[in-house]
Amino acid sequence: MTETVNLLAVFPDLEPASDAVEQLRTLGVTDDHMNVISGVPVTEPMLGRPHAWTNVPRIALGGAVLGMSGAFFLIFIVPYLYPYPIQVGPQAYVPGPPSFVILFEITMLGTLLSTFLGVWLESFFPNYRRLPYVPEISDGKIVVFFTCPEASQDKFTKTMTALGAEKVTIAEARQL
Amino acid sequence: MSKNFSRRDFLKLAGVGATTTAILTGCGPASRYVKREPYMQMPEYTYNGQSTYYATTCRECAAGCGLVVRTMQGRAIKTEGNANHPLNLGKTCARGQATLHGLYNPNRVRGPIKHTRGERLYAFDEDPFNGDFPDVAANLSWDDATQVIADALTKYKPNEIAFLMGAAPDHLFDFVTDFTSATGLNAPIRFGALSMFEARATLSKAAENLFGETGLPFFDIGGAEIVLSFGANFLETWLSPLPYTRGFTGLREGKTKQRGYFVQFESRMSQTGGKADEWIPIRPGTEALVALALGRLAFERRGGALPRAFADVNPKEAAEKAGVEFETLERLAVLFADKAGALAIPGGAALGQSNGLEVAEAVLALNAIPDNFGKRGGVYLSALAPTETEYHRPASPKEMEEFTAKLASGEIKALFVHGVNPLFELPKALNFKAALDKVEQVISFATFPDETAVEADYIFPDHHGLESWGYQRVFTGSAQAILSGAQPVVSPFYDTRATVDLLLAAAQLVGGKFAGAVPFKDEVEFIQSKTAPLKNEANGFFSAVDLPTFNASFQQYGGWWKTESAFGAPNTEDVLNRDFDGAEPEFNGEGEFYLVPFVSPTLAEAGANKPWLQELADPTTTVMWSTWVEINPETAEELHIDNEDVVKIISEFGAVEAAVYKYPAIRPDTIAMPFGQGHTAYGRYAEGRGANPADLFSAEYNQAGDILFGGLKVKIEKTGKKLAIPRLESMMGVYGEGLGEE
Amino acid sequence: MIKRLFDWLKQPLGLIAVGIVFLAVFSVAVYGLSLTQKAPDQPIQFPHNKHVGFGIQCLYCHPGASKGPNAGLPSQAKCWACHNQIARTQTSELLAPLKNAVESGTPIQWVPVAQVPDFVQFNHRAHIAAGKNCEDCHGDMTKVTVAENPQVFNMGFCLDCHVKTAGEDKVLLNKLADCGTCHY
Amino acid sequence: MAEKNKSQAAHAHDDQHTQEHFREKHLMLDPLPRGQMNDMVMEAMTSKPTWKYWLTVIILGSIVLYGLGYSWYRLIVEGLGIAGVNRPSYWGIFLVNTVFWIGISHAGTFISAILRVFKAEFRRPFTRIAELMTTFGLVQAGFSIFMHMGRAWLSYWLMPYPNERLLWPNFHSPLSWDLLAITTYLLSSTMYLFLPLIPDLAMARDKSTGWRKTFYRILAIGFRGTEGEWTHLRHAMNIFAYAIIPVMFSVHTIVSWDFAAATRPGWNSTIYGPYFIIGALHSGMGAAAVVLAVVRGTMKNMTYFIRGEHFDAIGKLMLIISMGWAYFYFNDYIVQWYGGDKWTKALLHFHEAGPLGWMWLSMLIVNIAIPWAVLWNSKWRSNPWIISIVGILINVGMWFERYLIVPVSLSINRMPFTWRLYIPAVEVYLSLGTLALFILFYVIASKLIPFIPVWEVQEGQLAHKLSKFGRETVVTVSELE
Amino acid sequence: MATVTDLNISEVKLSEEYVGKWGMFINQDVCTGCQACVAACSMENNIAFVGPEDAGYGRTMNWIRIERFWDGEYPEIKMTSRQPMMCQQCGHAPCEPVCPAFATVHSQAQQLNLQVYNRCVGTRYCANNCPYQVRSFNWRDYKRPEPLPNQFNPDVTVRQRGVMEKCTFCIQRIHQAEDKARSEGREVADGEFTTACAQVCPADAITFGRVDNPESLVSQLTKQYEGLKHLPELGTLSNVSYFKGG
Repeated sequence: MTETVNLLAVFPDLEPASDAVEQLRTLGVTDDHMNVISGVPVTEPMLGRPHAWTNVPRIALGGAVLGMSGAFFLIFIVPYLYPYPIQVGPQAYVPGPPSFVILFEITMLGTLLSTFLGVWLESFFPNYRRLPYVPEISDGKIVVFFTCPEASQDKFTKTMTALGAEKVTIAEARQL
Repeated sequence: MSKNFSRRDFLKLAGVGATTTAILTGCGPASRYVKREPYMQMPEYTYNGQSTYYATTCRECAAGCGLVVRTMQGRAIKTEGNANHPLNLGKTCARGQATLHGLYNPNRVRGPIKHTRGERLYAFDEDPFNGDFPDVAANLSWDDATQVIADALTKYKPNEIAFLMGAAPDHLFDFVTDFTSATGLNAPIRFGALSMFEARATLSKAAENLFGETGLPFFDIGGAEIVLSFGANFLETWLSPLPYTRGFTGLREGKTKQRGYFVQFESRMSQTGGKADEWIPIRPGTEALVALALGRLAFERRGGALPRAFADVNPKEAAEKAGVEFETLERLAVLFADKAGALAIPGGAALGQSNGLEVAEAVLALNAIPDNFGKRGGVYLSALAPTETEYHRPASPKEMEEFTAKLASGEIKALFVHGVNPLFELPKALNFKAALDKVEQVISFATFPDETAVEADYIFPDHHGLESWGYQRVFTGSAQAILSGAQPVVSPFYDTRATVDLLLAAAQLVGGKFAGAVPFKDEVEFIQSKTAPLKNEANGFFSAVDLPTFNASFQQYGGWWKTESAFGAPNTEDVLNRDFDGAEPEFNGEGEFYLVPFVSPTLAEAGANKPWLQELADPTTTVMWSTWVEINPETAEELHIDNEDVVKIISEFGAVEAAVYKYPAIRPDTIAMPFGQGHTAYGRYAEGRGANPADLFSAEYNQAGDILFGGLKVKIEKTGKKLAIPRLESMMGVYGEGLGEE
Repeated sequence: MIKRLFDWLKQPLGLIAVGIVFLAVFSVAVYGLSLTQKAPDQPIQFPHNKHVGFGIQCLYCHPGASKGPNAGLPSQAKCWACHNQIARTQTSELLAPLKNAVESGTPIQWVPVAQVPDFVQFNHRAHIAAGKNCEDCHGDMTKVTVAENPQVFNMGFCLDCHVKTAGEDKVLLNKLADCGTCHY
Repeated sequence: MAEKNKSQAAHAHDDQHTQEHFREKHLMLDPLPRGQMNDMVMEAMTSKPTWKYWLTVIILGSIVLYGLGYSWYRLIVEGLGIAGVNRPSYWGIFLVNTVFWIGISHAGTFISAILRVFKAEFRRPFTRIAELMTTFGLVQAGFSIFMHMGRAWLSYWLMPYPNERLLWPNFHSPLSWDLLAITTYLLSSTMYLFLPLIPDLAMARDKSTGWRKTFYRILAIGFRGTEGEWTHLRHAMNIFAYAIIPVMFSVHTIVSWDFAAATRPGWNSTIYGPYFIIGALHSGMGAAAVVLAVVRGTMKNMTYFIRGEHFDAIGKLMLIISMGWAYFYFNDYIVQWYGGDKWTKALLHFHEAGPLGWMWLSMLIVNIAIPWAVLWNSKWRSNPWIISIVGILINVGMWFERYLIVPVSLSINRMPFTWRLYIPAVEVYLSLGTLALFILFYVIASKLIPFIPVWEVQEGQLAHKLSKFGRETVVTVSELE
Repeated sequence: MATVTDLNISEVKLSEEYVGKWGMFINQDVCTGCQACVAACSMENNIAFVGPEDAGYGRTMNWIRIERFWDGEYPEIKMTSRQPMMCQQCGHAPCEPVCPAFATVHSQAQQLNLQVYNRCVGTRYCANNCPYQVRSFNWRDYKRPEPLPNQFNPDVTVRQRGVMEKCTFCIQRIHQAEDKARSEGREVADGEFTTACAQVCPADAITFGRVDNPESLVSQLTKQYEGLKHLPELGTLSNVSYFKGG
């Protein structure tokens, strides 16, 4: 095991950043060991990065299923939970059309809630630990964050600067 | 939501900060706990939570209906009709239902009070629905009260003492009659505004003139096939509304196998008129003419010699004068002549005119055409009550005027007032107030702080009707002779005392001839002494082996009555053998409008202090809580008057203000006003509400001594004010008002 | 000024002070709440266990239970009928209120223990007629002195028993579980 | 040659002119460095409040305290008697306000979800402002519902949860659907407001100091902008954008069913669902225009972000929606009228010629005539003053429409004996209270929440380019997602 | 424990099949509009009076009202038959399904339309949806100053502000009669008890009884007079029949 170091290269624009990603890969940094932090959503193809995996849609689907089963509970089970039938007007104990309304609303509630929750789960939010970050990201800079052997830190710094990095520093965990 | 009001009051008191606390405690058990007081000595027939029912008599009006009152743990919960009672057969009217709001009225006289005339008897504010308006507390003991009465009896000469009593022919009246006749005091005088508006004197005088015997006619509507009513408001307050309503049901349900036909002649559609198949708005004052014309036409239809009574009338002219199509009269005459069960009834404002007696006679005479006297569906003489030998009517207004004059002259030094509120019920024109000021000592036995009590020196409150013993003679309405019995259904709520007991105690205190005149231990003994002879009478509703059993049964059944009919058949020989001149009455006043005052069917003369009666919608106008004046919409348009405009109604004798109700079923030359509101005292729900049309009356009388309340012409003046009259009906839905032009 | 106060509050001592104040307010509130949940005291510490122990039937003192909606509290005349003959009544301090009440003719102000909210129309008679025993709802009175309610009389408690009573009888279930059976 | 040069120069000049023109007109073609935009937004948010700001807060706050606080307290303690509701108008302004605020809230979702789905680029700078409208409006709607209840303190009974009473809410009732739908909508619109807000909160965190730093650090929940975070966020926003549209439609449809499912004349109409939705958008777009104009006029640096083109776009939508509303209204009207049921006819007559006929007439004028007369002109459309006046008028008109639907229609029923007018009482204060609270929320939020989604604007600016097709310079947009 | 699974779920009765239990026949031809029923109902059921302002503003609490309209123009004018309106105890009541709290439900045992006061949260949807407009709402805590509360019927809940109420067909009397009959081991006889309004009606315009028993007086009268229901086109299957008369 060689000692590694985390570096941050701050780029002013998208092109140099994508070049840097390219360059890093040739320098032997695998995709697992880099990350791009940006203030606007730059997609993976723009940077030539592999597709990032997200479970948000799956979690949403799960939520939908949960919501739907909750709705089924309210529609089909609850009327039978009464020890006696409560009749209202001419309607059956399990009314048809109103059931669809309940089904829809609670399914949607489940979906949306779980989507939201999915973002939190997937991104480990809320997260108030110290993390490598530079505030310039908010001003539109694109930061390529990568891990390299400690030994070749200088080489990497130079390469990055050559590609247009405004600043290359050791990624310091800091209070956001 | 609770029998106790703690939680609710708590919430009301709570300020912003306290709300949370209140809600929290409101949820907690502590707020639910009320201290429970068990009976100290549980009556053996009662169980907690179980109702006990007592039979008694309704005292809301003088009719004498039997009640069964549901009580629970000493509280009266609900009045129901006494199903055995032949007069009302288990039914009551709205006032009978609301009698509990009298019993538990927030403003009652709570005990014997010595009082300065004119002083308030309870606190009052403009808004009777908020705040607490306590009654004046009792400031005398009953011993003091007895002494006061004893002093009055000894201090004044017998002819200086007078008793003024309510219209009901009850045990108290008997007692006072016995008492006064034995001691030489002035005989008691009975009066009630209802008997004034019924023109009872006129009706009985007419019966006397026609049939040669005194008595109150009874009209068997239920057996008739066609009924012509000349202003008789028999479904409202007239004489005995419950039996007449029952009769009306009989007419409608066709006990004669055919739905009876009902025609009402009156200038303003009353509640009764509203049920008529035909409502004919004749000009006020032409009732006699119309009756005679109908008589002539009907006789002509039947054929035979025209009797003297109908000979002089010209039907065409009569129709024209009355403002009716002649064809209508002809048609009705045919109907009247052809039906076997035809019946004509006089009543209402028609009798309160200067020719009122002739109206009554002419209409009664119409009944000679089908000759229904003493027959089913016809005219009877009312059954006399079991202890009665002769019909004894309440004082007519004329007699009241004489009585007032006696007071005013200072002849009467001590006046005892019970069961009547003359300051409200008598027309202002009689000036009873001024007369009362001349009386040295006025003692009121009022249960409620009414106007007369306010002008009294002493108030020795009698029990409420549901707290007291007694009996009442039923004067009309039933075929059977009835003595309706009353007993307390609850123990007195306040420190009140039965007037009979008080008078007995005073008599004992004075001793001498007074004590000897009424040798009774208490009220109950007096009552039983009066009812005891009935035990031996035949055909009683119940029989008893001994007197205690009889007395118990009397209480249990709510009175005593015979099982067979005691209706009198009038002597009808001379009915048609008389002259009618058919003259029109004279109207008092310069105004352009005839005034039709009528008794509010829901409030009557003494209902105004009962909140639920106030909130009942008037049967014709659906107005609640106020007085209104009815004007034909077209007239109103001509005068540029709209609904809820306050107008001043001016007669030669007074003026009142009331808001306008555009009433589509009234003659354009007539306005109408209900009687029942316009109190200046009488509790928080009555005071300062509406106006009293009796203030407009003139102190003039017809031949029978009834005041000419139907013979007024009045002016109306706009005041420019507006006053909302609460009504149940929708102005939009019923009159299309506010829906935009069609 | 305010800033200094805040600064002081931020240091440990300040935090402790805040904590103490908070705890105090909270416990006062809880105590106040608990007060509202407590029934007032009975005028007489009536020993149900003794009376039942003597073999007195529930219905002797509360006869209304078999007759109508309320079981009722015995009149003091009823108490006195027996106690009059018991010598200790005259001397016992615990029974002084009874003696006073009878002598002065003022009713004893009992505090009802078992009660349902006033929007519930409860009828004892129907329950006795259906074969329920007093202790089914009121607990075993041989074990208590001053009556306590062993149950919270909430809707679940009532309804549970109603449903069990109805069993398989659907007509009866309809009747017993109908809202209008108790609420009107 | 010289001529050619000249023409080229002219051309170049033209080009420059065109570019200038485009820059001036379109925010997307007028890019500024991200940092500068950040600073502009931060300045708008963090600049020291002026006395005018405080005055506004105090005035609004006191209206809220009196209107919502004191009046609501009275309503609860004294009962609904102090309001103007009666028989037969059992529902009054409370329900009018509920429908109105739910309607307002629809514009937010419409702008940020539907326009996002359809990639309408003009939406970018004001999605946030619109979404806030959804959440703030729904809060007022919720308040109005609880005010309206006779025993609001028992409203938790309407939530499905197991309890000792063995009772659940009645799912047959449109009101319980309503409750579910509004809850769903409120939750999801709040989440949908929050998701795109996270990057901006992170920006604010990086740009602020002091208590704000703490505040935004907590709110930004540790967002940095890594590829993963962006991916999750993008996916979630995408799901939301699609899923919230049917939710939004369902909410107002269900609100309309509160009326349409009833047996009352005039209410019992099948068109009510879409008619309510278009009505909601009508008032919502109007309100959005007003809010945009106010934000542009009162906050710093907003003239850069919000331009005539945005008002123009909103104006176009308003015009279309106004036409749609007119179509649906007429559809509802003619079918009711043609049916000829006497009660319905009475109701229509009452609407038109009754005591509130002026309301009906002005509703038609401000909802149809004025938008049609004004909004066809793109110059007028682009003027914030004109469009916000039209927006206010439309909102008044739509409020009238709901007023006609709720208490006025309730005045007429099948029992003419009970017909009665409704005269609002304490509701007026409560309504003003909700309005003031709505504005107050905005006023406070303007100091706490970045109103412009800077990252979205930057994303848009990156995607927009001027391209030449032959001789013409046109705007092209590249799809980044 | 019997659960609803044992019951036939699709037990909703079709309109042709529906037979109520308790019902009324109202003979408008004899109704004189005297308001005795209103007073009796108010006394029996602890109904609050509201005072002139609220009463004039359509907030009266009475469970029964008597409607009258006008027919024609003066002088050919007539009052239409008085029309007592109270809860029609619909078999298929429009008010029931719209309550979100199950505060108004259909009693299976009594075939009545129940209003459960303590469950009511006061949305007033039921009252809107009642085509007969017979529900009244407690707009305030209407005051009944001492000692008027002494008159309260202990068998009927006193309602709080914010609660809907309506005619119950005097369900407390139904329960009392059924309880009594059960204790005597028999069925409730026709005419054994009646509602407060029918009991008091001086004109006998209101008849109450079992409509599912063809022998009962109410069924007989309904048949004899060919009693009609109000707004039958709405399919409410009301249990009150009217005879208008002429």
